[in-house]
Amino acid sequence: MSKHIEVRPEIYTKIRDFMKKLGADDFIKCFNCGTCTVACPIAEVLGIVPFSRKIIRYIMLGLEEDLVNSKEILLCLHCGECSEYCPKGANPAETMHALKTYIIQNYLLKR
Amino acid sequence: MRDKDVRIGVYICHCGTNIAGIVDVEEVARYASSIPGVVVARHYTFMCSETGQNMIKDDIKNLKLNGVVVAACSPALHEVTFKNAVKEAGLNPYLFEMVNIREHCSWTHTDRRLATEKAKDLVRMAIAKVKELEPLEEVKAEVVNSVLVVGSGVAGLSAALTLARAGLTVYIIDKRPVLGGFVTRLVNIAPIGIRGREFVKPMIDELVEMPNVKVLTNAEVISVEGGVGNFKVRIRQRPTYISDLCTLCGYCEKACPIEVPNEYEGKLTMRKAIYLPFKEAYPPKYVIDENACTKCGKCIDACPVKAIDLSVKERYIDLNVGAIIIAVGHEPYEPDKGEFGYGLTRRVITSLQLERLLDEEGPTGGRFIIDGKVPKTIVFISCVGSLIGNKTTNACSRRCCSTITYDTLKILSKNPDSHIYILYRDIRTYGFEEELYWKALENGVVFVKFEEPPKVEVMGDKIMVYVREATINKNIVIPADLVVLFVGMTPSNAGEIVRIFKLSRTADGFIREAHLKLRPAETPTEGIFLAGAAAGPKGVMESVIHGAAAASKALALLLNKKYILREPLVAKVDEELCSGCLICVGMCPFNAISVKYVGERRVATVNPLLCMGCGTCAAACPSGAMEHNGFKDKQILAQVRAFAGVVV
Amino acid sequence: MEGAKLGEVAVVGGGIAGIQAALDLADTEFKVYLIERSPSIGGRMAQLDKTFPTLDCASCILTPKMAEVLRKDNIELLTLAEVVDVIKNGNKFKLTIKQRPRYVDTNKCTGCGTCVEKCTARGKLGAPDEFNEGLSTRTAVYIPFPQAVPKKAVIDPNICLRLRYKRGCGICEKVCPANAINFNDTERILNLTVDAVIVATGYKFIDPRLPELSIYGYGKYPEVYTNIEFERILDARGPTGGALIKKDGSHPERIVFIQCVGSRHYKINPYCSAYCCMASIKQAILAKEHEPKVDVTILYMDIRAYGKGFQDFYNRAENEYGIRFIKGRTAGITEDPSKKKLIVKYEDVMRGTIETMETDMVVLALGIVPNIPSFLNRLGVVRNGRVITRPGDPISTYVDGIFVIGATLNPTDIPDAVLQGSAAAARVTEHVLRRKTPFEVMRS
Amino acid sequence: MSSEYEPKVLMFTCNWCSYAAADLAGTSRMKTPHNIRIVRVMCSGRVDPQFIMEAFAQGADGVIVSGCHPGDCHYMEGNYKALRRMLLLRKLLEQLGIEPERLRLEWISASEARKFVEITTDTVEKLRKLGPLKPRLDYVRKIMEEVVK
Amino acid sequence: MSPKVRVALYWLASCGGCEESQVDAISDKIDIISNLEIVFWPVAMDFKKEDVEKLPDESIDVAVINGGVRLKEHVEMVKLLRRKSKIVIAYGSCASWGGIPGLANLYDINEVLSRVYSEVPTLQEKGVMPRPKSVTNEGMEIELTEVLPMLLPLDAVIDVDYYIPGCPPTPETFLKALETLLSGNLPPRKSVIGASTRALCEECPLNKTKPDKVLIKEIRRIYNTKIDPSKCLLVQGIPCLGPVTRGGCNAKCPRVGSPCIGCYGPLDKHIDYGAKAISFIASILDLNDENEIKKALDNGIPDPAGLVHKFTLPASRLKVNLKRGEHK
Repeated sequence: MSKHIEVRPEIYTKIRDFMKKLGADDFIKCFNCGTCTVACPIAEVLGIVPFSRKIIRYIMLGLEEDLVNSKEILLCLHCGECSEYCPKGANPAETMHALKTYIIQNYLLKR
Repeated sequence: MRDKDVRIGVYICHCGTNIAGIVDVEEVARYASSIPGVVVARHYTFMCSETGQNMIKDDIKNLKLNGVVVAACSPALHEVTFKNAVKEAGLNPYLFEMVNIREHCSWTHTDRRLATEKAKDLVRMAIAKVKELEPLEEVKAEVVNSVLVVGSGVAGLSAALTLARAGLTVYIIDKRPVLGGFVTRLVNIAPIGIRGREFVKPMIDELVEMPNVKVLTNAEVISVEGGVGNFKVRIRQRPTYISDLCTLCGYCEKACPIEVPNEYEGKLTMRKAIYLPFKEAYPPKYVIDENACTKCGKCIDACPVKAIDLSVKERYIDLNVGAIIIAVGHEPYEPDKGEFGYGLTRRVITSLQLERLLDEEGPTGGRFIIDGKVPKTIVFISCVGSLIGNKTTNACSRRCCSTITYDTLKILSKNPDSHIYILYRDIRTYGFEEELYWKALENGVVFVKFEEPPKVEVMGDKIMVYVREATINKNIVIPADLVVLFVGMTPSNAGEIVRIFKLSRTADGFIREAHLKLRPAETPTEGIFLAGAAAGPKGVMESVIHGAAAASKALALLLNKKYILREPLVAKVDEELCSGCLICVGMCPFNAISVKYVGERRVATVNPLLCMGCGTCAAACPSGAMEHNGFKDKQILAQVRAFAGVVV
Repeated sequence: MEGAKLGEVAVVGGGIAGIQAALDLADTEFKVYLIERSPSIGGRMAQLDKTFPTLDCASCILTPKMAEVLRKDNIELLTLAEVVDVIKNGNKFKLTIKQRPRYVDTNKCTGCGTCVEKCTARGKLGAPDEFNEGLSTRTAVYIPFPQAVPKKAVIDPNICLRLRYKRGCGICEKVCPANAINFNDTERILNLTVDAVIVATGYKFIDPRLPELSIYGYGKYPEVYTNIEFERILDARGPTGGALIKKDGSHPERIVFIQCVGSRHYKINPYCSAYCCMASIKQAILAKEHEPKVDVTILYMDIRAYGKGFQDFYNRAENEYGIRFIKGRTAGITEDPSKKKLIVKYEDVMRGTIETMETDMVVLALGIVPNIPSFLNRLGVVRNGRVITRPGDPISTYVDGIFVIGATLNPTDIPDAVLQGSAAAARVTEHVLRRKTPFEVMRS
Repeated sequence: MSSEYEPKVLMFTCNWCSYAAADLAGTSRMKTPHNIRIVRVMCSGRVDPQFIMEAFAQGADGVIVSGCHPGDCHYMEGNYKALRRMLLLRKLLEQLGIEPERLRLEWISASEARKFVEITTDTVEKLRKLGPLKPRLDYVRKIMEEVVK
Repeated sequence: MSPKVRVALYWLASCGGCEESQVDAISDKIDIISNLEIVFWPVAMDFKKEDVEKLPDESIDVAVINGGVRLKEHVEMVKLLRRKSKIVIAYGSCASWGGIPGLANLYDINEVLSRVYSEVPTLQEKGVMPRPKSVTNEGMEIELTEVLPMLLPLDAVIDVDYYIPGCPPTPETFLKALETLLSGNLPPRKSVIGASTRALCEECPLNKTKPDKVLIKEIRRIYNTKIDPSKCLLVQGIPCLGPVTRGGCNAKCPRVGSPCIGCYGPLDKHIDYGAKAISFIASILDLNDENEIKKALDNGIPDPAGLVHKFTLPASRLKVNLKRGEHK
């Protein structure tokens, strides 16, 4: 089982608690339906697909370095289209925004 | 053959486009009208509809028909419908033959010419048979206003309770020592959230107090004879060594030297050979496990009220009932050793064992711990035994998804900071149970869909679960402290039940209903009904409803009824021809044929109430004296000759 | 007590669940009033061509049961009748029923259909045919559908020229061989006293024109259908005579089914409607049978093939009929005016790619919610849009003698509805014979 | 044998198992050969060897008798009796010039639609190779007609 | 007394047994003999074919013909007798259904002839075949009638009025038949006379020794089985055809411990006597495993056709072995 990435649940809890303080922990409701990716105006253009759904999966699975290296967080324009279409009210736009502050605080500033 | 006064009506059904789409129904009707003896041949879009049936009834009255042929779907669907229509028009319903030109013709052929040719042949064969049919009168049979319910799970109890409340005599039996069935091992019954045994307790309490209810535990049916309205059932009751004097003091249990895994607790703990299955079990007495008990007799001495007698033998009970309800439930799938790591470590358990761990009365007293430690990361794998695993029924077990989400909420209420992952094929929380799925999500449960079943590797006290998370194109591994295999439902020794009650099974191995939508609570055998998970995976509440539905069918058959009318398609002896060679007597498994004397001539005679109508004796009868009503030699030979194109 | 009626029961709603309950009650010697709002019993199932998972034709299951309702002399059928109020007194129930005028004498009418042929209010003057979900129009005097029970004509006062202007036309009266037409028929109020009431009023579709659902373009693009409309297209008795054709008559090369439209949505309807995965699979198979070359895709979130024989049906759809199942959801449907095709953009979640599919037809698997009659609210058994029943017995409400079955309770498929029908009959027998509430469980 | 020769096959099915399997093959829309005509009897035990003799004499190219699997018979033992009769009948038929492949006895349970399709298709294939029975029957009839003239 | 009954008797592919039984039956019945006027009886007296041809049509009251139709000459004679007689009776199993000679239909006629004329070990000159025309040493031209490709029962050639079953019919059967014929009210044409309408078991003294379930574990051969003559043979595994054969012989054979071989032939309801016999014998073989059944059948019934069609092959539904003749 060579390239299996280990899932780190504590990362998921850490990020979730952080986002909860920012009032943006709706993303846990996401059941991976993919509407946000299609609703996002820039995902297809930039060819970085799937968009916010992928980030939420990274958080849920606690894949830290994938999160840190993902450029989606920085490219997101926070237009809110994805939250508009999300059938679960998981509010992916808020999540991306809150996640940007989390990444900046915990990783970029430290580097 | 009564050719001169034969007046036959032939009716071809379009069945919308199901038949007319492939078979040229006008051509078949035209051909039928060309056959001598046919006075009218029609075709219509839905013969089974009210208009279609009226067409037949009007023709019978106006054209004085004495024979009807309907070419439509399978007799399994609407033979009864058309027979009733013929009967209502005043014609004997047994002067009717149904031709299957849908399932056996239009649905299975594509070539329009050949399918029409076949339909014409089948219609010709049916017309030839109808010409030889004779009017028959239904057999009036005494009916016994009592019902045997096999299985005392939720479905059995629900059916028994409804029947008993309506005043029928009810015998309810179970192969296990106590009533309640599988559900007694569950800790939370959605949506109420009470224990399984607490759910069935009021049902059992009410049942056992009723004078018209008899309960038999450790009992299995070994043979069934007779037919609807009058079944003779032989039941073997394995010895219950402990009498009703038992006061549940438990001294015997302390004295017993034998320890075996306790399957009620999912084999997580041990129990003695003499034990009490669970709290408030009925009958309220200890039970001896025959396979484990070495008959050392220590318990006899320990028992203060001398309630134990190890010399009790098994006994046989013969019952006479009017109807039988099969509610034998299901068996949870038992994974093999090594299947997803099961049996290799105490950290891989089945959903059954999870139920016991969550039960305050369970082995861990409700604290959700494994080997003394609270499992931090828990991975659920669903569809084990249903869609994935070594042996699968290749059918969804319907309840696992709702139960998984319900159990995660219970775990989180005990250990709020556990991390729970659910690996699933499809989350099938159908209907209002979708809210369970949403609640689980909102409590931080992570759902991962797999296409290839996950792999499980035991590494010390960590269980590594490898799965491909295709939605982000990554292979992930979850280092779990506990893996729970959500096992599906498999048929509970359906093979045995099917053999004894002469039933059959569907592709998934469960017992086959008469028709999934027309008659879902009945089996093809008249008088034998079906309820609960025996027919296929079902939830507790769905079993309650299925039990009540089966009861409703039994009520319709027996409530306030003194006799019922049984199909006259039984064997009959032509005493003028019978030479008394008695070959037929040896043929009948139902002992329906006996000997009688006409003057000093010994002849065979058939008891129409016992005869099940298989016709084996008629085929064996060397002189042709034994005839099978509705399938007489001349009737079948007419079909064979018509098959070869002989228009008669 | 042989033959003596055990009691009288009202079954509200003439769909498959109500019919099964009525039949079982009649078998157990009850006097049954089967009360149906529309001109004929049969409910939604009457509009179906085939049923899953056995692909039996719906009428082959339903019509004989409807015919048997007529045959049972202890079932009295009240059509065009709506239960306005139910009042409990002692262990009986007083029902007030408003029966709309049929304007046709049911004893005389033979259902020959001559009036329908001659009626002037047709086409633009006609009304959308409920049986075909409005895909075709019907005349003012009409017979709901070929296998209707009772197979009698009924006149729609909204578009009948005579009824609207009190004079003129009246052609149907002239041509009717049985002179069954009666223009001065009036609304009647009936009062019934029964021992028990079984409510089986079925479900309502979520309105596909809701603003949140506008992304699917229903109503805007002609080739976007709801699944019941698509079923009508597939049905030989439907507007296209069973031909799988678009509104412009051409044959579709590709069809896309979109699941969970108006279901599992936090704003519109958070619940799953249970029937639509299997209904779409069935319709996909039927489409393939009508046009083997058509390319069919189903966009789903989870395929809920939970019942007996469902998984096998799902496997056969995928492996034998070549229907493509893609886990993914669209954010909206747009039209490519040049090629007159619809564009469905969705993410194929399992491959993580955005796909844009050109399709000829889109079928929306529309969500359903229970259709709860107002009198249940007054009986206090309804809370936020759902009927509350006893925890141990899902079809018995807390009011003894009132039972609720079928989609009125929760989204159910046909086999479960039939079972609940029989179960309700058993509950009524219990209730009447023992006057004891069933399942004294947890009266919390 | 010539390709356009279409064998005629008579099939006796028992009401509980094989007839239901044929139904299931229909509901599952499985394609079966057009040559089969089914006569429904309550049990395979009802099939009298005289029916089969009559079928061959009338020009049937093949006869299939199908019932429930041993042990599953709705009437306990009907299928065992069918087994015994067919085994003895096949020995007699062989002496009368009817190839054993023309008479088949098969166990098909209610859910074995695929087996029903395989057996019927295989039978028709085999009978195509064996060729029609009719010419031999016509030859005998021709002899008898000449004698009577 | 009414004028004498004019009787013609003839024999075809016969063994003479029928004549024996006829003589046994009426030799001491003076009242019957005095009533008969025999106009044609070649086996007993020197009657010639011309004697019959001279007679006016239908002048013979009864023609009693026994034996199966084997030769071309038989065909001519029986057509002639039919023309000349009011009633034609098929006397004995051979005339009624082809009898034992009918078993030749299992083989191609050339195989039969070559077996008879070249393979039989006691032949001096092998291969000398019968020739339709030949000249004797004395130079006299003689003709030999041709052998038919298959043996036929009488009713396949001419219209037969009544059948008297048996090989040979017992004297009692013949007398009972005569009594019926002379009784004035004739039974319906084509019916079997002189015998019972039910199976042999009814008359058989051993029938009452049957247990209530007639089931056997194996089929045994009479020649190597020690049977208890006081008990029903079938129950001891011997394939006795009593249950499927017409009664009337007062169970001559089973009475002496020999199984019925079916010489009184089929009952009215049978359409194929052999298939019906197969059915009942196989049905009572109480074995359920396919191989066990096969073994029991192979040991017990090596030659099914010989057992169940000993007398009835030419009248059975298939009549011949379809694989013989040019049409292999």
